[in-house]
Amino acid sequence: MSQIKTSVSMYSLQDSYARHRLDLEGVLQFVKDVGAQGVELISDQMITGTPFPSDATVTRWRDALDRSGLAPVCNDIFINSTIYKNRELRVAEQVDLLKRELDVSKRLGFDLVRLVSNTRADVTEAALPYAEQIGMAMALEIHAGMSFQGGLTSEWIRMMRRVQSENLGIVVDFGIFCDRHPRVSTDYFRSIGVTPEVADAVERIYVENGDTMRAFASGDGFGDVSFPPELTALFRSDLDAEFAFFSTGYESTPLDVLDEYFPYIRHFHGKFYEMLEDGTEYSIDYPAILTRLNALGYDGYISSEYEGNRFTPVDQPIHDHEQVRRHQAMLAAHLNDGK
Amino acid sequence: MSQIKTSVSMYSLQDSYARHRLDLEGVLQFVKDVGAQGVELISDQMITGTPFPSDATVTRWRDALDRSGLAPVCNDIFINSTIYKNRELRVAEQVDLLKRELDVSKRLGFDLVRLVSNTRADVTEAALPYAEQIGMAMALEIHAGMSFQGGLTSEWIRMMRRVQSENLGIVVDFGIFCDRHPRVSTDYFRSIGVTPEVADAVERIYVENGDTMRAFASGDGFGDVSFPPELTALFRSDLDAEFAFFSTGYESTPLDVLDEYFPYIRHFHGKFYEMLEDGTEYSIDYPAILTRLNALGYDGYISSEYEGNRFTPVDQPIHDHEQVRRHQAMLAAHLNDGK
Amino acid sequence: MFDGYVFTDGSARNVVENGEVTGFQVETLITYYRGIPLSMVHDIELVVDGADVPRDELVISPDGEDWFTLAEAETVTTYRWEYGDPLYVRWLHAGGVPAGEHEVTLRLKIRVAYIPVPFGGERTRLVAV
Amino acid sequence: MFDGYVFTDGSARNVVENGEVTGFQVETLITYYRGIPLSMVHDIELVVDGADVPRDELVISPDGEDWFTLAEAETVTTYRWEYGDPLYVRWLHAGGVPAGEHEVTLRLKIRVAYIPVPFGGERTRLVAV
Ligand SMILES: [Mn+2]
Ligand SMILES: [Mn+2]
Repeated sequence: MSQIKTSVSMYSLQDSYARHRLDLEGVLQFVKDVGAQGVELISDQMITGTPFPSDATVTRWRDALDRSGLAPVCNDIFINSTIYKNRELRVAEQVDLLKRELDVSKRLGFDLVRLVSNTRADVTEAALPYAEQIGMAMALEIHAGMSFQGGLTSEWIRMMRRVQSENLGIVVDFGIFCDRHPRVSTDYFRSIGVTPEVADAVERIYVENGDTMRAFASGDGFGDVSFPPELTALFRSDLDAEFAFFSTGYESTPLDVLDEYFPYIRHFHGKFYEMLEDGTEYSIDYPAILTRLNALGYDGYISSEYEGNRFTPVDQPIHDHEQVRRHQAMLAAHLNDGK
Repeated sequence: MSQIKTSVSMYSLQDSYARHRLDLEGVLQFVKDVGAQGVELISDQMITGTPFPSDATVTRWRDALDRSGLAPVCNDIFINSTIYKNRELRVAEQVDLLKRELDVSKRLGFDLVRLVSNTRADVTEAALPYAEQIGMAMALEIHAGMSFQGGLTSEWIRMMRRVQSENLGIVVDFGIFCDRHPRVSTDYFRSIGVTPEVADAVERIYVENGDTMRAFASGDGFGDVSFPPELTALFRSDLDAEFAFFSTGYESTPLDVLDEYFPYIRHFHGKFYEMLEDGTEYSIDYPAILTRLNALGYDGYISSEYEGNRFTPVDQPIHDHEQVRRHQAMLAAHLNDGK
Repeated sequence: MFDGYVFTDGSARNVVENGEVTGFQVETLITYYRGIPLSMVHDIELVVDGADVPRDELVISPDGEDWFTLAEAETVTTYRWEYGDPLYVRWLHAGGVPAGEHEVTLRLKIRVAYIPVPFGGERTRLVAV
Repeated sequence: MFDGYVFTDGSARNVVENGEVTGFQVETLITYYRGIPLSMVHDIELVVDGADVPRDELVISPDGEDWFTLAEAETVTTYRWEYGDPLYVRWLHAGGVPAGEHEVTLRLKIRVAYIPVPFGGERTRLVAV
């Protein structure tokens, strides 16, 4: 019988790592201790010298991974298309960078990479023969604000459907299932001076429309945004517009997309912003999602991906450990919902 | 008993290659046909995609090399320290580029590289452990205009003497033994408009001083040049100064340097500008050099390195084949001089 | 959202080289969640006691050894600013800043993959030198 | 000394794309004896019938497929101009040059390893378009 497994994205522990509360080994030990079976890495974040880490660095990672007993589920990679100020990299250059990322991911023990949203379809397709040759799968992240309706995402998905390769797929980030706008984001923006009426209006528009992405934005993560006049009338500063735009980075997508895309789904980001004391997530209905996934027979991983860290007011402690612990406990409690 | 061997630098056939009179295989066949035992390559010149040629490109080269039966004597490499317009590469960056050049040279079948003049001592020393590890020797070219007295060359030689590695040495270019200023250079510059009195004066100063490098220049290949007033009085254009400076790219160095540096010499560039019909080189006394090398017991290679091609007037045919043929015949005729 | 990583507490100091004060320096962590090539540092501004430091008097270093002007850094793809490591931002200014308390603002902008608009953070601290 | 490699005979032509004349193009071999990254093309000047083509209307390509302005080319280290292969130099100019004979000058400067002074060559041809 199918069984969903849990992992933790090391992204969740970014603040602990940056501020030296945990080193690489400590992060892995923590992930193990909270009960996960697997781990997700961002090689650019915690593997020094990526994409050309020294052999010693790779050995250190693999030894720590072996000791933890965690399965290497996915490595999250980026193509630095903006590496030069004076121009964007051309397709051939991006393909070379992607191949390097596949190489380092392989060296680090992974066979799946998460391509960041807006990765180009043509770049991915050009690197596919190499990925197939070395045995790597590439899965585009379906991220709120840039999900299925986004121009680059939908182009990528058309490519994926046309090519039909075992080495292509998607990683769905649960941020596309935000029934409520994350209040930690609103609170953070209030703390740095967003006009209170703007904060209230954005929260209200989110409720009225399901989300603000559909109300304001293009679905590409940037570009043209059109705010309704009743909102712009309240703007008092650039920060107000920034907050309104930022709210389009969450979506309330019907769970039916899971059925539609199930054959292509390689992995999930269990995005969370705020785990409450009662063991629920403020914005995302995990039991509903898990029930649907069990109905579909999903037997892969869901990674805890904590994004509340960035909404903690400056100089306040970030409770990443407690938040991840609660999130893994919630996943464990509902892992067999609907079975 | 020691036996000097001959090779041809593919540099000599650059015009035939650029204008498609010979392809890669044709160049190797030509080198074989003129009687050389070895070949010297400039990978940047005839190996497409250097320093990352495709496996197919490497295989094509190695197959052609095998078929020719020629020994791969030396690969001439460059560090693109000026790759960016806005800055010169730092030491660590140059070291990385040098390692890449060592890697590609190894793939192409060489165990000796020629470092272009002005390659930094610190860059070379930092790459030395890697060269030792993969079994590559690095030899700095001692080139006229930048030879022993040059600041960067003498710094490199001090490093070489201090470090004492089997993987470090020098390649001496016979352009440092120019008893006469190459008249093909003078004729070329006359053809493009150098003031005839300047041409005559430079030739005369070369004779009077042994060479003009010692009379005018710093020995670094560029930088401060000070022309005597009797010369500058004749200048009518920038071209006159350019020609006078260009004449400092030949040196008349006593052959005694061969004795002094013999333990460090890995290879020679048999530079030539003009092979005469009588089988001698216009500027360089090959029999005297070969006699000295046999006295020293040299048993390595001398590569024919034809530089007259660049002094052929625009749109006139370049007789690289005939010149190389004559040069190899001269080497063969005098190979055992003094034995 | 990454302002908390800008301008590391206690990092401001005058730089002494061979007995001479040659500049003033601060450190910062990256306003992002991963390491990037130095060329993706889009811009840096330093304000000391209300006065903008001229851009061409700023140099940055990911290791405290090799330093680059912001113009040079545009092509520095080979040095990495690692996540969790400081970037050193130095104002080349003979004599540094006078002893005493100063209000110093550091602003940082970086470019990220596929997003055409650079983003970053800023922070002002009162520092005693 | 490398002038003979500048401006390949017979290479000058108007560029037709989708039935429209979109520019004027010439080809050249490298004024050097080895291949270099495109970023080491230091400068290119094109003069048509005595008038300098504005620098920002010139694009270059080592393969005839991917084109770069001279400003962009400053960071193009990943495309190589191979020794013996043409560089395509295109003037983006709707309509190209009128039919007939034109005097065209191409000037090229490249940077080489360890030599701070760029060098190159130039050549003028009368071309019939
Ligand atoms: Mn995610
Ligand atoms: Mn030579």
